[in-house]
Amino acid sequence: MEQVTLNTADLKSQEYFLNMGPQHPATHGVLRLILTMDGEVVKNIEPDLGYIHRSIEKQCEYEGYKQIIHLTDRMDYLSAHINNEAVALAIEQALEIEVPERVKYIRTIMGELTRIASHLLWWGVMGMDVGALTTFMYAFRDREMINDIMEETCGARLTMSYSTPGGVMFDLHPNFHKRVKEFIPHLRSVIPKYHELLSGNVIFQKRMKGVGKLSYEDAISHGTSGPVARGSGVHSDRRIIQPYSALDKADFKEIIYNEGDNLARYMVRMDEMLESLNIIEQLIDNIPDDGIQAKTKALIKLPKGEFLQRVETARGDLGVYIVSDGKKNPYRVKFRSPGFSNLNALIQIGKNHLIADVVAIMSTLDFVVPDIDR
Amino acid sequence: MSYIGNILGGIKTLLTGMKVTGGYFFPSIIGRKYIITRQYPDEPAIVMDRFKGEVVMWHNDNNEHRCTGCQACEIACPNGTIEIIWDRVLNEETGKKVKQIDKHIYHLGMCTMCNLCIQACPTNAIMWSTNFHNSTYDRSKLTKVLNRPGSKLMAGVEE
Amino acid sequence: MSTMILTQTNYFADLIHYLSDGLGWGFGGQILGYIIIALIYMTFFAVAGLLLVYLERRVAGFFQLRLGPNRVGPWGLLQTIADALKLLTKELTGTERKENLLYHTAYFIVIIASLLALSAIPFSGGIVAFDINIGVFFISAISSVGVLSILFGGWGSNNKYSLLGGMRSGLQMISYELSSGLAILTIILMAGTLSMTGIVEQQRDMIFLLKGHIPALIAFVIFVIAGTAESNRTPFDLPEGEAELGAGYHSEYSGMGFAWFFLAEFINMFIISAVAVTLFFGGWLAPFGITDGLGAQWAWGLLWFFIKVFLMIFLFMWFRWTFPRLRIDQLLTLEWKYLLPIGLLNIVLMAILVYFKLVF
Amino acid sequence: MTNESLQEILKSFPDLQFSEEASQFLNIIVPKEQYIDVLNKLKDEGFDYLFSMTGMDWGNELGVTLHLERTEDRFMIVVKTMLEDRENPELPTLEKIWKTAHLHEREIFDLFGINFKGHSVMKRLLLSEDWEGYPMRKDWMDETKMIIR
Repeated sequence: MEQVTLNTADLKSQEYFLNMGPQHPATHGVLRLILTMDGEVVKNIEPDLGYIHRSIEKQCEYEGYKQIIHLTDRMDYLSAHINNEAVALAIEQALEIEVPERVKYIRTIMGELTRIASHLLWWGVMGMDVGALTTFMYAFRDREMINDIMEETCGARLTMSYSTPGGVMFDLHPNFHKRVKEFIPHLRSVIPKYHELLSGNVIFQKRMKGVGKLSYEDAISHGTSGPVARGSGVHSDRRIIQPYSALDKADFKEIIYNEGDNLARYMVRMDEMLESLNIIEQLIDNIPDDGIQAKTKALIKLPKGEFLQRVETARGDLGVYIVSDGKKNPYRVKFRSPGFSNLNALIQIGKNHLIADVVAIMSTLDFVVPDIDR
Repeated sequence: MSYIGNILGGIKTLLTGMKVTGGYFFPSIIGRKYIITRQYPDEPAIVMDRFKGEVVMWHNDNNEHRCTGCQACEIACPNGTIEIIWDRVLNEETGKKVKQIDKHIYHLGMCTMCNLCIQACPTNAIMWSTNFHNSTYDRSKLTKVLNRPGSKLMAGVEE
Repeated sequence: MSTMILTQTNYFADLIHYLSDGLGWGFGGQILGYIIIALIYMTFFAVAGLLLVYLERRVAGFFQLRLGPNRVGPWGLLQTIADALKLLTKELTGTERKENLLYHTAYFIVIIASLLALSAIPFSGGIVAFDINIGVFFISAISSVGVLSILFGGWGSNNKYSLLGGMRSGLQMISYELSSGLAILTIILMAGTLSMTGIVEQQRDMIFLLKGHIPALIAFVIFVIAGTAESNRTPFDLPEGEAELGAGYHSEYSGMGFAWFFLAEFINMFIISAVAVTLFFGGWLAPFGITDGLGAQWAWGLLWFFIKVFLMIFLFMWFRWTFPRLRIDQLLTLEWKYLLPIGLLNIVLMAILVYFKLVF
Repeated sequence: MTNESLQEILKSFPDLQFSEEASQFLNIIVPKEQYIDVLNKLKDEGFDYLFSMTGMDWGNELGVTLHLERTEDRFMIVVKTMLEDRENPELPTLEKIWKTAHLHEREIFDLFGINFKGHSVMKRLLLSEDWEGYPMRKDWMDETKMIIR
């Protein structure tokens, strides 16, 4: 009888393509990743963008300066207010307007609230991505309080369009102080619970620790910013480097973790929420009362030149780069979005990880797809 | 020993997590303590008074509005949401031809609620309504005419 | 250990006996009896499945600060029936190039496997359709047949996500079947019988969880972990792995095809809980015998059994709505580096205890 | 680092034009032949953070504007390069110098049609493969897709 032997070299294993997205629960929107897979291991990642590309930069070339602001709401919709603020600051910088102190305070407080809301949503979705479904609802409960604050003052929950060149749209609602002061102790009391529920969990720790390492050099080379860069030990907080609005009035520290893995990025965001609360707490009682609008012309024309304003959104370093030729429309507007550069890092750190890890890494990089596509 | 320590430590963290969810579950099921659901059609939705639902034009009891047809809102609008059809009508008292709106058309489907039109309006003719029941089966229903049929400009607004 | 002779009545056997001999319908009566029992079980399958789906959603609601379904019927009880009706009337869609035979047999296998396992579970004294002397062995054997359906579905769908889900499931089943088997064996060592009814009867004075000292406790923990894994629930829901694989092996099923998988998943959870209750908590027996003297023992048995099963199910739900999911390699690490060695050690420990008659 | 010291360092490239007019930062206009050499030199000088890479259409020329930053002291400069050839604009890739250029260059290729030689995946990123034209150019016009008031 013939002896049949199985030679493992004859067994063919084949790499295959896995199309992750545009409709996939883990891509949080319409991001498409073309994964080259070997079994469950991801060998290569190629992002394919543009499913929600609205060409905001091109649209801006046909809009007046005041009208740009409402488009930036729709970029990174989770830090809508900070985006608005960035454009407003860029225009103010170009026009050399000094805005009232009250406006600065309001913008900073609103910006920090937005950051907390964004991080809360991220935390909820982070839990979902690693399979803990309950985190989502807990985070949403707390985020709802911020949304209510926003709705009461700005008239909208998410796309606020609150900042205008030279000021803000409305004055603070009379309930604003009360609600913010209710919110601060509430969040302080629930964040330890969140740590107990998710951060301390042995499964979560094992899923996060040492996964998706981004070294200090790579973090810089990939142009990452925000919590992603700070998780790799890069000092990159624009709020510290170049305080804008009323951030120089508050005393806070930059959250830095040096590990560069998923857990570091996770902890940066968790700690940042508390730090943002600190900022709000310091500013909320000292809001001066000197008007909410600097004098601006009805039709804003920027002087000829180039203006760059960088702010720290919840996702990182947003750069608004306006090239003006002196007309009422900008000649060119570039939004350097943090998500776009952070996505670049995923291409490298996602390689040679299991598909479940890639999902977790994507989650800690915290993508908002409209921010990447613009 | 760290092997057993790992196991026990792990189980402890799992139980801590269960304590948190359980701490929400039992008060919720017994006293509905932490329930955050608002059962919307039964309980009214909380809408803040500044909520930007849709743009409306204010009319008084005599079916008069404050819109002079200056088109400031139309110019201020970033995406062509507002169109004003106007005409010059002879004012019988003064004998001058006066701009008068025929239709103030508002495409709710295109509106991004940016507030620029309301900020631009010199006569406070348009304002926000907090109505949010805007869904329809037909997009054309979202195109609204803001001035009521037969309405006139309120006296004294021109000055 | 003394072997107990089962003198208890079996109501299902009595029914068949009555129909064939009592009424004199002979073989026809026997067949009729079987059909009636089958119908009872299928109704139970559907009702319990729907009820568990409702319960899961409701419990999840309260865990997540929500109310859960509360609109259709009193307290939303009819919600899942409405959902089932919707799924029944839905168009069956699927991939074009599916492996037809495998794709369509998959959900039959899953129902058959669950129904067969259900038949060997004693719900109360004398209420068990298939009371064999190797009941535990039968259930653990049959419930691992269920994995075939997931593999078939995953492969037959011709979808990479389904395939990944199916393969994960195979891996998971094969691994955790060992641990749950070892945990069951530990108890069998104490009971000295493989019969489900026999195991329950052994616990009349004290349930095994308390009777067996530490080894029984460890066996229980292992069984719960392995059971969660076998019923594909969080933290072991890798075959579905919503965030990773979309819906995993049932991505390409729609309408009733999906509904069978979904129901079977909950029935499997019921089976695992029922086995756990039988092995560790004394099955249908009343705790401390508080209802022993009363009449209609079978009804009291049913009540106690379902209360205990519900508590077990609630524990599984609590796990699901608290824990994050494991990664596939961690799943295997947990099994082969932790559960299996501990399980083996545990069974040796139990054998020593039993040999020296240290269990009372 | 200051603008003057940087100009001193870049003495070896005589064709560079420096200007500080109408901008917060030092603008360096680099001829496209020296593009890669100058940027390599800047990277060696500690400009390790490529903040953004902006495609520009100056009417007659296409161009790329780079915002570079030193993480060490947060000193920022702007590097510009112009390409007269609108039909077939080409630049060497910066992928090897700053990894972040990978996606930025793909975006610029997609929207401005500047081809980066040596780039690993020079494909359209945002638009579909069969898209014609480069929509961010000033002369791109599409009657059906653009409504200009």
